[in-house]
Amino acid sequence: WDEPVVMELGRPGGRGQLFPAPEAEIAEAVGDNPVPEAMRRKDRPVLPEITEFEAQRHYLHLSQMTLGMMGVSLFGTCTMKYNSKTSEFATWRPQIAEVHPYQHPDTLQGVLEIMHDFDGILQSLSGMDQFVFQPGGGADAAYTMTAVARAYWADRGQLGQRTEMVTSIQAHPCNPATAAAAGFTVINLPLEENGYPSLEALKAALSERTALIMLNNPDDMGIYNPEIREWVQAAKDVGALCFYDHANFNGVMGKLSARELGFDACMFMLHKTFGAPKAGGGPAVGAFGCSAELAPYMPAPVVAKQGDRYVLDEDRPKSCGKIREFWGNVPQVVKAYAWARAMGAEGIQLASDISVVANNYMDHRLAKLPGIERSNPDVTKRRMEMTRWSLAPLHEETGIGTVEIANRMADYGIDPWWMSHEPWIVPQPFTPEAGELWSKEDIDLWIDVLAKIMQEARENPELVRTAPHNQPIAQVKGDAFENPSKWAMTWRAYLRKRDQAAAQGAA
Amino acid sequence: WDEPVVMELGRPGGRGQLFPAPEAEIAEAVGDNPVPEAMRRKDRPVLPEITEFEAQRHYLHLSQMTLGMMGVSLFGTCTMKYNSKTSEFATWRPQIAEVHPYQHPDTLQGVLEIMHDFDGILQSLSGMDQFVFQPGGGADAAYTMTAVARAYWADRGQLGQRTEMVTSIQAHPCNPATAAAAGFTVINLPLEENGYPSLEALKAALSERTALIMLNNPDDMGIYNPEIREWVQAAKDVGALCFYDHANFNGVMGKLSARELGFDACMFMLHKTFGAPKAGGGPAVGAFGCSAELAPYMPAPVVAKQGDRYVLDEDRPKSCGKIREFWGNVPQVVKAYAWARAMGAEGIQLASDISVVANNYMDHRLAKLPGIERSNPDVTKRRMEMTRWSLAPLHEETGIGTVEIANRMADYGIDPWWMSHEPWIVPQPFTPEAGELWSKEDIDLWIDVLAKIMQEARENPELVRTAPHNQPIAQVKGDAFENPSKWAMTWRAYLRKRDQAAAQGAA
Amino acid sequence: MTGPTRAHPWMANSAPGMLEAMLAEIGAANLAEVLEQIPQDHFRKTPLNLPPQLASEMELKRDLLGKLRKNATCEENLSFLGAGVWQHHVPAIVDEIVGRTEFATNVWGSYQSDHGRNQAWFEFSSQLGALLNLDVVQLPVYSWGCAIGHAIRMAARKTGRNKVLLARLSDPERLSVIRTYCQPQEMDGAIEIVLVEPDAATGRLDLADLRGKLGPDVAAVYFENPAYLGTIETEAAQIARLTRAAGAETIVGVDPISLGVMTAPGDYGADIVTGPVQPLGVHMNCGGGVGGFIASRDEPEYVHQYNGFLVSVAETVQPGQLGFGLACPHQNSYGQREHGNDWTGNSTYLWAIAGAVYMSLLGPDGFAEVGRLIISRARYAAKLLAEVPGVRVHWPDTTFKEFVVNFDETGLSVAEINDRLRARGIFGGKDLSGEGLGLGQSALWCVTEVHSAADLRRAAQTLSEVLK
Amino acid sequence: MTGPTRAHPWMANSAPGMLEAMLAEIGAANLAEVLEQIPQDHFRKTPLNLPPQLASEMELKRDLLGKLRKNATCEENLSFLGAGVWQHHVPAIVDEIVGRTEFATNVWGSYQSDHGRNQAWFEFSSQLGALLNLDVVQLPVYSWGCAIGHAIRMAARKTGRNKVLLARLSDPERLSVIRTYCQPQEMDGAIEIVLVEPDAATGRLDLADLRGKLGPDVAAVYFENPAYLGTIETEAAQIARLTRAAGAETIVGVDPISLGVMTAPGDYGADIVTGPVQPLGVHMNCGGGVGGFIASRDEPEYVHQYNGFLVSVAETVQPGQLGFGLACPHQNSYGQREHGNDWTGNSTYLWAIAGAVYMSLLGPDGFAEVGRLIISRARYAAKLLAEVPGVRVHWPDTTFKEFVVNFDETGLSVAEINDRLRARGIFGGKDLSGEGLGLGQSALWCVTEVHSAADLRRAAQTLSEVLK
Repeated sequence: WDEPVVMELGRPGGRGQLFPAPEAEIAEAVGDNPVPEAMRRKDRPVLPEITEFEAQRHYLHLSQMTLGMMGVSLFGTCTMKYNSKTSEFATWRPQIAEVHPYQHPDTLQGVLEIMHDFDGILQSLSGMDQFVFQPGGGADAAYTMTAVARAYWADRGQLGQRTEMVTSIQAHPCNPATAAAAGFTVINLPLEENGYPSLEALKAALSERTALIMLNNPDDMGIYNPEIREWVQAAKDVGALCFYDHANFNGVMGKLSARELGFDACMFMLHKTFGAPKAGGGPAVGAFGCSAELAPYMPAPVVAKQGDRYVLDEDRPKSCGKIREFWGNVPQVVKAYAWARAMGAEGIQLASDISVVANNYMDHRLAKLPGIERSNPDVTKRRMEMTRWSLAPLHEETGIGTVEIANRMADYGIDPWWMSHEPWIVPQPFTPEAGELWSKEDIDLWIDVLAKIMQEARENPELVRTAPHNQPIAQVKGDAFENPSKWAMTWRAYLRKRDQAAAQGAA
Repeated sequence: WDEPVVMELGRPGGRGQLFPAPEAEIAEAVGDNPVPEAMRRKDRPVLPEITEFEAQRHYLHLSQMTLGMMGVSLFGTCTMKYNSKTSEFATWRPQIAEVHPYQHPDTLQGVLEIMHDFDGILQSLSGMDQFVFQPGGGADAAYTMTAVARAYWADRGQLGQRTEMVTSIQAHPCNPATAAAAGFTVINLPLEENGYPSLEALKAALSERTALIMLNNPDDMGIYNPEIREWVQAAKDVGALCFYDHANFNGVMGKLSARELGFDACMFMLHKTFGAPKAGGGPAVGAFGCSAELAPYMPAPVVAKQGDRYVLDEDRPKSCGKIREFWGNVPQVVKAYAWARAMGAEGIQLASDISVVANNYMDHRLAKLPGIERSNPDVTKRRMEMTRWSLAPLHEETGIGTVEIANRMADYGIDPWWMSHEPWIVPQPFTPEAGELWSKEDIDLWIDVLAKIMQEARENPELVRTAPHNQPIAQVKGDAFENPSKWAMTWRAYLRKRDQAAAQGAA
Repeated sequence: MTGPTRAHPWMANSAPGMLEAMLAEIGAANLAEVLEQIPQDHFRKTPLNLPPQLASEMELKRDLLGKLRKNATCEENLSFLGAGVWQHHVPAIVDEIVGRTEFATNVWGSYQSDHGRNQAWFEFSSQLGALLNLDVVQLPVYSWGCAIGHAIRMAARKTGRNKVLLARLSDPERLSVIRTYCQPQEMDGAIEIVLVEPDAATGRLDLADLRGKLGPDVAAVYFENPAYLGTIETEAAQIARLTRAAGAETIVGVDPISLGVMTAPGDYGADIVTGPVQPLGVHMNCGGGVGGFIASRDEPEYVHQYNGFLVSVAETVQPGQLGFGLACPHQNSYGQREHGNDWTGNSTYLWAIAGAVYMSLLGPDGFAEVGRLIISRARYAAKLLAEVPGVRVHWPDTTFKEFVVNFDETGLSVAEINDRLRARGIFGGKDLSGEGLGLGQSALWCVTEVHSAADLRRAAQTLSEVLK
Repeated sequence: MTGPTRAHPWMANSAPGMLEAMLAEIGAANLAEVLEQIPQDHFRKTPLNLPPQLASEMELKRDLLGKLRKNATCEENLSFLGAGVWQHHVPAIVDEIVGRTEFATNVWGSYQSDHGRNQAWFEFSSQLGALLNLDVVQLPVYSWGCAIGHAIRMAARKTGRNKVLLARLSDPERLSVIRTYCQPQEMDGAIEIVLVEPDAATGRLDLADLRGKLGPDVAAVYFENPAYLGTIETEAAQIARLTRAAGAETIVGVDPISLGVMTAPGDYGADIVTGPVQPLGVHMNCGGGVGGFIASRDEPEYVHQYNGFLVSVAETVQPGQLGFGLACPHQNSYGQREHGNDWTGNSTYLWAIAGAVYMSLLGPDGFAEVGRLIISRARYAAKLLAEVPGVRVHWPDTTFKEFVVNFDETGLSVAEINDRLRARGIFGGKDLSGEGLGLGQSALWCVTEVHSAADLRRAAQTLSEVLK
């Protein structure tokens, strides 16, 4: 489809949606236009004027111009899962969709039961004592941790003193960023050759100023920090709180317990690990769980059971306050609950086994491709559920790097891969993750395509450099994105700048 | 997508759907396999073994490889309409989807009310006294007419005598075909130069053997038979029943009343005129309506209102019997009801106006294209809501005809057009119909594409002959379709014949 | 004429001025000029009398949902209704796919532009063929009854004979449809229907009676397996042998959801096979989920008798690529009008896509599991109900998912009992007492995979309560 | 380790033998070898204690629907709840599009492979910009409260000041979120929150109090229009002038569904605008439908303060073709970790698509109609309720869709009254009595386009009945 921007469609007076005029009795009672004169809109907003069908056709075209989940996506660090339509359809029912969070709890027993039961499931998986689903994503759950830490230290009168958060340079950016936004000073630990920071560096960073540490494990390289117990102990020794960012839960779910390892709190990404669709960037849920000691500081409300009845416990005087309005993206919680029920304990453990074995199968095949190399080559042990690779040798040989190859993969129906979070410690990185969803055939296809493109890079680098060639559009030029006279976040800005440029060109 | 046949996907033991084992109490009570030994299946059916995701991905690919309603389709004789998702979603509710037709009427008051109200709407539009929705499509409604005619004549003791059905050679094939299947002898009247059979020919064909006549008006040429009242009168004069095939209702809806014109019965295609989706060939509904005199012979049950209550009237001793199980494709009836309510009387009339004017606008522009000519060129009056055209001049000039151009249109995102029902009275026919859905811009685009392809036919006929070029597959070769050693209606037949051919090739 | 003051969302050219612009372009002063073909006295005199327009989607939705809310569903209630429409589990993916606008649309294109749909149709036939062990499957017709009607007419055309034998214990709903297709006898080409008596002990066909009626004028024997009253026809192979010996065609009706555990009809001598499509992933839809398939062996004398659409795989002009199209398109009524085989038209092809997705999800193991689950639960239900005082179950040991429950000894009618059950959230089985089958106050109960053991215990418990 | 005996439908490699095959290929004898990185004493000791597996979709669906059925809905009941989540009409096309698996999926691709989604996002910003009369709109953040929090922090970064003025009559839910973003004061970079008193007669901001608090340390003034209690801020332009004069930023919160009839905030001097996304075609979803937008003028000093994703149109290497991508991607936390603007992550971008479809369906006339309908119905409701003996409505003449209903004279608490209404199928307004706003036994009622005149009469009638 060569699809115009919606603002270009339509005709004067075209309508996609009508509303009735107020009933006669209403018009009579309140007049024709009750908006105060001072605040009445005079201009007509410049919106498209199209039929219902034209809106449908336009957005169906756009949907078909989105590769989403139609090919093979081994998008590392995000654990591509099957997004069950069973639970999707359940949450489209009016029993969720047309429910207001301020309804009386008597009218919400179904959804409260599900949230309560799912809380129990996460408690078992993590060893924590209470979960809350208010955070709107993984980053928001990290932010929740920082808010809880503030409330915890404030309650102890040490908020002015506990000002530092310690993490690894390789932790997800949301951990240092949310801590900084919450007002903490961030200390990033560098990596050693074994792929993780040294215990000595940690101990040097910890002090009576440390409010909390925020860690993930395994990391995005697929490396597991075997000293994690000692890390937690070291933090506890200075009184700091320990937060486990369970973004990479897939490789260890059912195998580890955050609480048994000593952590005070953790978070799960329900839109990732628990099979709720991420929808290209949310609505998502970062489920935040913590020990009974920290629970009083959580955002309110939490779901509780009183006898046979489920209630929302709002009376939490030590709470850090709200992270976000209401109780979270409830439909996503229902989908995560459904995922956990469909998988069961045995399925969750099996999924973890499959994820790790499948990644090692990938490693095994990828290792045979000349031109790529594994990150942290000194770590020779088998990796966890994903591995970071580098295209540095191919890039040196051909000038073709990870961006070009990702673009070219789409031409084969393979979704572009994940490269790496910032900073790019590994040059020309890519990070595949097979998870439990994809078949061995899918994985083999993915590797075959990569091998083919690497061959293209050697034989016809221009073909790869100018990719994609059979996607809806050609390669996007990036120069506008940092240029205030060219960037345009709305159609009105685009038209204005285009006209300005034309006028300047004419002048 | 280069999508394999589903039978080629999967792996041994792959599962897309699990069912629980019978509960222990059940196994204990009835044993492990209650199927009688003589009837137990021994082989394992050769079905795909794939995951739920793989089934989803496969069929999503197939959906994306179907142009359906994504472009511009002016498919004549079928009146492409907007298929409202509002009513679609309403019928996916369990209040329709999970309802059994044998439920007690007390539990069906909602759907019965809708059917009753919609019956009233059709009564007003046609002047008939009762409608029934059992027929599964327009052809089935025609068949219903023949069954009703049989019951009517049987009730009068004349069934052995009233053996003939008279229609026009230009009527939809379903009319003669269903009459023949019902055991009537079909008399087809030829067309005169004015585009319809002569009244004299009709009168010559009518006799005391005539059970019924079956007519549409306007026809697919866009020609309205101005003698229709006289036709009906002539049929009545010999006692025959008159059936109005309202397939082409769009041009006259709100303007004509079948009953006022004298017809005894008519049918509406709800999947066409009334905005229910046809879904590439049903489920559809041919709503059959008739006068009070014929109503006792209709298939049972009909929906009736008794006081405040809606009931199914099954006690109809003169009924022709069932045309089909149950009461029809109920969700489609609900969608048609929704269409009629959303349009209202004023909207229905306006839609008809727009349909006729838009077709005349098309005619106006098409007439300027050299290489095509209007059917029945002697009929110079403005056509109704569609017009049949002929590509004969272009075909003579370039060898490119209607099939080739239809194939090529798909390359421009235009759905292949409708050519003509059999027999092709007009050479190289095509029959566009604009209806009320499509915008003037859509119509202009359609004509522009046609003009462009006609130019291609002159400049590069091979390009058109070998089209399509950007559809999911290349032109299908038709030789297998009449060849028993090559046709294959199942994958097992395909494999068998392929192996046989290979064996023969080797021998 | 003046155009509307407010455009309608479903009509692009209802925007102000569009109609006038087109009229101007074609040189017509007004609409009347454009309608010049219609004589003045043809225009309707009675004004339209329709309920008020609900052009606002919000109002339309409210009207629809408000009305539909008056229905009670088999989802909230515990239903044991079957007999032609059955409550089976519908996988969500089936709903997703058949709901895709690309499929649920009006448009009908070419073999190339509709390739995906054609492939899905071919996959329906291919997978159903694998369940049936038959090579030819047509796209579904309107219903099972219609499929039987066409199949009998196929047999009559093929054999040149005009009599068909059916079971007396047939579904009156399907039988009425079959009569419509075959009779009345006065008509040209009518087919006589002769009923074969049941074996009283088993409910199955009485083979002696069948033998006696199988003469040289018989075009076909039609029987169902499982039959209307749920009974499994264990003598199917013998019936087919007898039929073939008489030069007639064996037509079988099967429930496709049984074919993971029951012998494929292609393996016991069926020539033509029919059955309902609804169990394969289609909601009951208040009866609007029905469709009927027809299948046969791959021999030209069968293939040339089909009335509808046969989707065949075919090569394309690109070597190695497979496409799909219609085989023998000229033998149907589109091609030959009154000389075609019966007739065809829009049918229930969306349900072929549903069936394709459904069968691909289940696979061989899924069909084995669901078949075993259904028959086990149904037998268990029969057992529990038979234990309720006053309740008897006919032929309890040879049924699949349906079975006959007799209440004669309770002194109550089926209607009364079902009223009482309904008040407790249970829809009892279909009332058979008015069907002239000689079964007294009996009901046809249907149990499927959706009924848990707890549901069945609840049903039996409730039944004993309402019978007290 | 042995593999499973039955494959799970969501794990392709759970098919029998697949795990073993991969282990063999990589030369590992068992799973333990593959997990060699994890020290033995790290493995969990507590066994998992989860409810039983429901691997069968049929059982899973039954569990979900059985639980959800215990909820009562605003569709069957007549609800007047609002306050951050409102019951508006959601067009079916919006549901269709956001439900498309291509959009409702995990996958995140490139600008080219996700072109359709990027365009839809750009169209969200473009259309919202047209409603706001502003040139820059960011993809939505988690909620309106979060949007306000980020907007205040933008203003603080831009001005280098650390105080913000807010209305005392603020939504406690949003205010709590804002406090989380700005405070506590002990933290580095904290922003002090100062509340501005209301004008008692109108519920609007007291401009005198505002003037008094607007000092050189104020980064921003934030006010809503309409505000928490439904009041329309007619002095918006004056507030913006005062704020600008003090060198501070004017941040406004608007309800986008009001913008067909209410002045665009870009036209009365707003520098940064926030608002909820939920009214634009998102179901209430038990509160899970929220999202918050942030918009501003197109000046680099604003653009460079955004925390999230700014989708910009861009050229592609093919002349004349437009694509889309992220502007200023390096200023957020993905690019700069703790040095980025606040943080970003997964948010509520699916609702941007919902909003794009919604706005394209309504167009200018639809927004005008729906705005007029809402305010008319809400005013009528206020009038009817005020006529009920003992009931009073605060500031009845200056509200949009919400208004404060006071029950002090009835002698009953809001909770008691709402209990009685609920027993009759009506969800009364949100109880304000515990919010410390000095409004006594008051409730915040919300009336939108979904409430017909008959609904409103029913509500007033029922209220007078339950107060008797």
